[in-house]
Amino acid sequence: MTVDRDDANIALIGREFVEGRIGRREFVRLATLLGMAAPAAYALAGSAMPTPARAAAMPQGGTLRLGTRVKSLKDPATYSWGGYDSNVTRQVCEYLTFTDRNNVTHPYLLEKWQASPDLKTWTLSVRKGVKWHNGQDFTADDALWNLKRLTDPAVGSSFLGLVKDFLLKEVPDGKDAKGKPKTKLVWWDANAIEKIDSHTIRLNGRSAQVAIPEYLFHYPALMLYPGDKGVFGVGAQGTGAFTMTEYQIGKVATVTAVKNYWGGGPHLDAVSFLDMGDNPATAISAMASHQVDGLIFTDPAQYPALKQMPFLAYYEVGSAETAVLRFHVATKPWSDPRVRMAMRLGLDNKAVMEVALRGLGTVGQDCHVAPVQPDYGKVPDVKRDIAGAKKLLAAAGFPKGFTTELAVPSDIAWIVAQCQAAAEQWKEIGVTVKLKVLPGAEYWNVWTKVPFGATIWYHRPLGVMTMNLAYRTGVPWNETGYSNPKLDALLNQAGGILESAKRAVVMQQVEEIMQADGPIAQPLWAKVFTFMDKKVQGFEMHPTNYVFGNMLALAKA
Amino acid sequence: MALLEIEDLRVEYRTLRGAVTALPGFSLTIGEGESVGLVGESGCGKTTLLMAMLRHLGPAGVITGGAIRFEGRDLAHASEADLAKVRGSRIAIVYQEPASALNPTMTIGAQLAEVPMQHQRLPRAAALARAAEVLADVHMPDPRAALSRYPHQLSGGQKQRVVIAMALLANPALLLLDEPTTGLDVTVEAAVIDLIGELRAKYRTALLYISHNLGLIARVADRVGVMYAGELVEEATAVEIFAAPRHPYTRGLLAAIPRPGASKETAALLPIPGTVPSLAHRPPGCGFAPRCAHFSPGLCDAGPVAMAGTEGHRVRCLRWAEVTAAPAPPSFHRAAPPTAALLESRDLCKIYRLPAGALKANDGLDFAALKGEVLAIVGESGSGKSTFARILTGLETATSGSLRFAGAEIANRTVHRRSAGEVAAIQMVFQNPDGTLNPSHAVGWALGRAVRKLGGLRDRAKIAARVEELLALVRLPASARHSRPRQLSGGQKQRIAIARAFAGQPEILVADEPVSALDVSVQAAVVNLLLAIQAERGSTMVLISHDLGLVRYLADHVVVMYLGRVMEAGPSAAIFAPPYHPYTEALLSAAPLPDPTHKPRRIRLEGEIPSPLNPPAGCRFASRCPRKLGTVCELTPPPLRETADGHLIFCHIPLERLRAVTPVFAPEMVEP
Amino acid sequence: MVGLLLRRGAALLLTLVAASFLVFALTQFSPANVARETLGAYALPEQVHILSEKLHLQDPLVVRYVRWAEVLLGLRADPLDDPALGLHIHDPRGARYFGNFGYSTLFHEPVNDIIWSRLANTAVLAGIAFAVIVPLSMLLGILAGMRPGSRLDRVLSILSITMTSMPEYALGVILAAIFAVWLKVLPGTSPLAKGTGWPLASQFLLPVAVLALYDSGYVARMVRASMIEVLGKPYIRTALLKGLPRRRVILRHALRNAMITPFTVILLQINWLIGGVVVTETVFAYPGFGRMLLQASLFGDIALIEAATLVALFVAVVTQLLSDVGYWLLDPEARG
Amino acid sequence: MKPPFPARSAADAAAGAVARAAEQIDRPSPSLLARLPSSRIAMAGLCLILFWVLVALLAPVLPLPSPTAQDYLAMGHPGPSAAHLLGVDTLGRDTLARIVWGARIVLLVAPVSVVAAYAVGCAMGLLAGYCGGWVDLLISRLADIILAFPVVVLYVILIASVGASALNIVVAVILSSAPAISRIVRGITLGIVRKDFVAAAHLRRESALHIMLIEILPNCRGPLITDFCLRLGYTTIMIGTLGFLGLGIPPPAPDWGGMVQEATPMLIVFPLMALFPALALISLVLGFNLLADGLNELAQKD
Repeated sequence: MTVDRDDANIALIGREFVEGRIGRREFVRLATLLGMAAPAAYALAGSAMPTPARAAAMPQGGTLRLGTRVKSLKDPATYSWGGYDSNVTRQVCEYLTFTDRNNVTHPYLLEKWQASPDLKTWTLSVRKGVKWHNGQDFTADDALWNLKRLTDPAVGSSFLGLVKDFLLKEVPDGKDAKGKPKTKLVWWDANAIEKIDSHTIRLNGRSAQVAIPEYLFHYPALMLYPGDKGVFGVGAQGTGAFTMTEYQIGKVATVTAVKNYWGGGPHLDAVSFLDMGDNPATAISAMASHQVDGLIFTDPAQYPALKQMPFLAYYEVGSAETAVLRFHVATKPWSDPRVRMAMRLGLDNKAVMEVALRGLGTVGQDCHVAPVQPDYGKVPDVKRDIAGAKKLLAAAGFPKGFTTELAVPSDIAWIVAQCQAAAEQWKEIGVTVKLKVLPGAEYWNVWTKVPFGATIWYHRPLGVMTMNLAYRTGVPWNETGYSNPKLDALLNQAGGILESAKRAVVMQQVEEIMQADGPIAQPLWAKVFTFMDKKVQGFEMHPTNYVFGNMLALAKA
Repeated sequence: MALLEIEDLRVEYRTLRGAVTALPGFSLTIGEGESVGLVGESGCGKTTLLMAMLRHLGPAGVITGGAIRFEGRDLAHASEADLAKVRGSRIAIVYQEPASALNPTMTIGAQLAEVPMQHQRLPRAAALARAAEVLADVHMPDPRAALSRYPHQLSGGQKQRVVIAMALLANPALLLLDEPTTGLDVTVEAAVIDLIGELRAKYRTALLYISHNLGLIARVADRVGVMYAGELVEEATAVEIFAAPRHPYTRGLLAAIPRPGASKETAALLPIPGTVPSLAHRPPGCGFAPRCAHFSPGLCDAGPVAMAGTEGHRVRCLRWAEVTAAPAPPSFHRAAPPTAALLESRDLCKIYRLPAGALKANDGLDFAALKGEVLAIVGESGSGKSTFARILTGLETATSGSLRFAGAEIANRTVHRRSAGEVAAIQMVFQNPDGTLNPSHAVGWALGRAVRKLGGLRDRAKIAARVEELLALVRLPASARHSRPRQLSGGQKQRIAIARAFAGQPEILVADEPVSALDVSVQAAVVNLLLAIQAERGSTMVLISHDLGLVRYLADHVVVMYLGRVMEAGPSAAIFAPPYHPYTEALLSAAPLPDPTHKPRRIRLEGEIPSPLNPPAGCRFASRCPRKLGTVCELTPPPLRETADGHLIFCHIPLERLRAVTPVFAPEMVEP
Repeated sequence: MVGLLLRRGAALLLTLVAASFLVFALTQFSPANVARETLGAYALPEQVHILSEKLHLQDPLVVRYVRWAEVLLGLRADPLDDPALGLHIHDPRGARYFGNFGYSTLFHEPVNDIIWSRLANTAVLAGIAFAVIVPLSMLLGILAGMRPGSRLDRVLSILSITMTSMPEYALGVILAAIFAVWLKVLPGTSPLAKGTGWPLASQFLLPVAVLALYDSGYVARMVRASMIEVLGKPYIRTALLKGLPRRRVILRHALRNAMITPFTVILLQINWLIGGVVVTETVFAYPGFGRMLLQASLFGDIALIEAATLVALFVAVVTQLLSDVGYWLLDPEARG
Repeated sequence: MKPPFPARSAADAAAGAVARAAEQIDRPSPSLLARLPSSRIAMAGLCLILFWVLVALLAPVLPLPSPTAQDYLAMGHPGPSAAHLLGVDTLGRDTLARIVWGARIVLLVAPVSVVAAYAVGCAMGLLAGYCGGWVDLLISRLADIILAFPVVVLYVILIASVGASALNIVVAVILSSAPAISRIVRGITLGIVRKDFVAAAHLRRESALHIMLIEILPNCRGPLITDFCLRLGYTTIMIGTLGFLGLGIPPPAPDWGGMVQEATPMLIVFPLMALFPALALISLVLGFNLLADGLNELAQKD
């Protein structure tokens, strides 16, 4: 593993670290992000890379049974729920990069990467010596095939949304049946994704992009064997520690260890993923009766029951996972910033968090940048102010408050709870909020359109990533229709700043805009947590619920 | 020697609202081979008595006293095992409704064979053979084949034969017959009665008949008991009781029905006032006291009345010796004066298109009804008389032909296409008193609605006044308008129905079996009422009935129908005297008359009424006619034969030969 | 009999066509969109649009229904099963065959790959439940109905009424709490997977208990009512007054007649069980037809809902047909 | 108007008897409802129902916290306490208050939807039974098709498609129950149409509407009362089931089925949380079923 010490940016960060302006963790994160291999970065920072426990120390063999949902695994490019589907495929196929639980991104199937100083050109070096299960080498061609596929609009991967502005552009595409002009997405340049040699790829972006390594760990960005034509299934090729041997939708998926895995492990013979259904009580029963060894996802409502099972170990990690109560600013009354402010002032964020998460979270600050994210700039909490909220409402023309409807996806219990808690509090400022609970699938059909909705935002390693995805003018996932040139300008500025301390200063202004004018109320940050049987070893809670089977082992009874 | 001795039998029903005495102390003796008839109206405890004799009273019924001595056992106190030995073996029952008395999911053979298998321990094959024998005895056609049939595959008469066969299989000493012919057509009834008589001779079985039908009892019983309110009120030989009744109730019953051959001009019917008391409200003393014309306060209501009278003719009345039969009152009804035809039916046809084929319910009806007269249409079930009533009233339209009312053609117009006047002019009184009034609405509502729609009144006060008038017309108190139909007795309901029909000014009143569902004592009141109103209003009455006695009494003109066709029509007197149509002759012969001395010529029809879907091609009656000439009857429609007095007969037999028969009614009975 | 079967067959066909259209129309109320469902929440509008066009989702309802029906009947190849679309939708049975229910957007699999194993699982569950319900309810019903008003009748009647008053989900959580959590003698879920540490048979106990308890109460009341009605019939009196012992009267005369009505009811329970398994399977995570249907409905997976509905209706109508045939065999009057 | 009978004093020896036995009209036999107290089962059921009706009516005046107010301090120990007699739910809301207010919902939605289903079902049944012919064929076929659906399946498909709300539950109940009611009403109507009082109405030239609504419908009452009670119980179960499947009355409204669902994850730790609403629902359904059974028994004694 080589470290490109000439890289000006890294030198800069290294200096910052030495000068004490950034913390150790931040240094490691940034250095690896910019292409320094993690061990080197840790070495520089004077600490060791968090590696899996030594193989010799881990018990060998056994089948780990995990409770989850077993959904369709057929086309990993179109996976839509990070944990459900990709956790199975992740055991077989791997990513180019890997972001750990401390939000540090490491090379994975890449050996290293290099960004140009303007952050528009990223050179990716594919790790040598990685082989597919059939013995073929994993090469730049394989990675290229996958990246091109992920960015093909016809494939329909959500990866596209992340890199749309970086790699693609919209061009006119005739007119539709109603005579409206249509557009289509194409690569902005024929060489947007370019093969340099057998183990090197270059991404030629049209704009600066700081988070490319993080994006390469986006759950659909699994490296599939081109010969499988994008279809995943039993026996599909991969570079991972396991191969899938059993797969029944809605029931069970099993992966079995392969020999000669290029990385560490695996210690287990197999991992079974058992479908637990929608009812949270089912998973509890399954845990209680030892039908599964652990759960991949847990809801705060399951916590008390699981907590009192003595044979379970609790794992948690702070995260930037949250559910925003977001207002679509193109609709009344949300177009009035005073109303949005009043809604924020109407909430006691701590009380909402306590009710919705049973304390398994931290208080949100209505700005959608989390303290666990390194570019967080400190802002004060938004204190509940009923009188102030009422005054603002009166000024906005609602002296007696108003009645509105909040669209809530039903599939995550704590979000429904959060909305109920918030609605109860809003009563006191005279706003009656009726909940419209929709099945998740239905909610996702309207999530960018409803006037008032509750949307989950999963963990992202950087605050600026979330901001760029959700609040920048005109971006596809801008669900609130929010458009603030000042915010856009600040985000542009932040996107070009590598130093977190400096970026945090800019982000602090972003956060202040969000708190004063923003299109959301965001009362809480969820902790990501779960329970595993105590005999499960090597497990670490990942903020996106990712499970890496090669790190796990089962103690003999 | 007495076969059965019932002594002071007391039966109570224990209900949530207290115990009710059904039989306060019943005594009866039946000798070996004797035929005893018990007469009584509904609610007098006949069925309770039967069931008590076999100790099958249900969970609520209890025998609280007395004894039922039968062949040395007291059945009132016998063990279940002993009872089982008697039931079906020594005492058997023929039930009222054969259709429901047979298990619908078991073959006839299986149900019959059970009896000898149970009581004689015969093996199944032998039991089936025995069943076939008895089926032959009851004249079941093809008894072997009948064994494998299910009940629903048999006709009503055949089912009753099966029930009788089942009762006789074990050769019982006593056969109980509970209204054995109710619901059967007259000709079938006669055949069943004959059969029972025949079998009685063969099996030497004692019979206990129970019926409300005085005529039937008169025909079959040696000795007759009259029941009232759970008690035997009179007991004597049949001849004696019908000739010289002693109890006021018995007299009332006999005075309430038309004497054989009587007509409305010659004799009055006397109703018994009031209704049978309910079990819970038995009067103290004589049960009949509240309705009795000879009631003597302080005597009749003082305490229980014991049986008195003479040996062989006992009567439960304290005043039986003093009270003499009142002379029959003169009739106040008059025959209708001859007038012009109000209703004319010409070749009227009604064909129902059913999946199984075309059903000719009415086939070429030709007759007329004069203004102010009573026209009776007589026939058994399936004759099409009710279909005609439905066409006449406008509930249905005819398929072809003409029906003229006061000159206007109405055959092809339902009520909704008739004028308001025409609708009000033709009204109807229905057969079943329980269905005639809407149970959800009070009497006043029903009458008020009729007054509004038929009488054309709009003003509420006027309607109320008119409703009161109508109630008075049918001799009901004005307070009755608040009553619901379920509070009324059958006779009262029927009177409301009459009042309703007269809410407008009906010119034609269609009365479909208006009294057949009523108790005998109540029938007379309704008949009198109908006649009185009809005569006063000058309305024409179209009477539909199977009861020849009633028809003879009421009708001015009679039409006899069979399978949708007119067989015979003419003035009432002419119909009931020769020349007869062979069908009318059979009907008359079959009709039971309340006179045990009357022994009509026995004319019995073979077989069942053919299916109206597939009637004989020639004369409709050909398949059952006892006087059939030959294939001409089967293939050629009969010619019309007409006498001088307007008597029309459709028959291949020449008029002279039809005339050359003795009257079915003895001449002295025709002329009182 | 043949006529009856023909008539019923025609009615069955009509019912299936009308019901499938009804369901098709109903699912249009849902704002969920097949393309969005296929691609997930974070797909771009452009991507959704491309897929919508490929799937012809803008066509009128009737056109789509007819297309669906044509695919089902094998008159047309499944438009999704076109390699050119790049959807990786491939049905090993071919694109065009009779009984092609299309492609599930929820499971991303051909419906025929999903539905039958689920149906088999549910059939096993319902079959066992049925095998428990019939004798249990008959026993309860006959015992209670033989002597109406007796103490035994009172106790059994109250018991069966109480049983029918307990919804499956309440019963499910209560039984799971008792047997899986407190007593720990039964598994709390029934994923029918091996290697969960619980024998397969034990995984059936709780779901079957829930289905059977609720339903037995209902059927028992039917049997009781029918028994009481039949025992009040005149032909029972006839049989008793023939001198037959009561036991023989009940066995030979009452039972067969008393079974005619409940027979129909019992067979219709199969229809009920299909519905009942939705709740029970959800409670116990049983990988069956009912839970699949619930998931499909919540997701708006039209192809799967349609297939499930058709299968459920087919089972229901065939059951009705069976009950007619049974009635025909039991009741001589129906035979004419 | 002069009496139709001429005075016949000589002939009428029975005059005295007529006077004494003057038209006696029975006192009205007590109606089904009046006889209700004689059935212990029916009374037990009625008491259960009345209890819940009373609870629902008194909900606003009972000294209870708001059913949606959250007491997150109580969430750690959600069992019964002095402050919360039946404990709190997963969001710290008072279980007793939610059960009490939930009674209002279930006792509103269930009867309203059943009554609405009856309105539709009676109309369908009356039309089918009265008109016969192709109207009957059409209605009966339609009913057959809907009745062929397993009920839960129908509910799930419908509610999942149109969304969960009280109104949609009413619609679903109508859709699934009306055909069954229509079948019953049609059967009764077929029997009543042949009755003579309907013929008498025809002979007054009453309109079809009058005959259906005034002559026929009131007479369907008897057999329908039992069905109505059973259907109420069944609909209550159905509403609860929908709540349990997440398709019920939307939160935060206290829906008993939803309460059970929300509490099921806590079953192991705080079983009472699920048990209380489950018992409330069971007791109300039991009330309806007992009443139906008692009524049925009384009706059969007639």
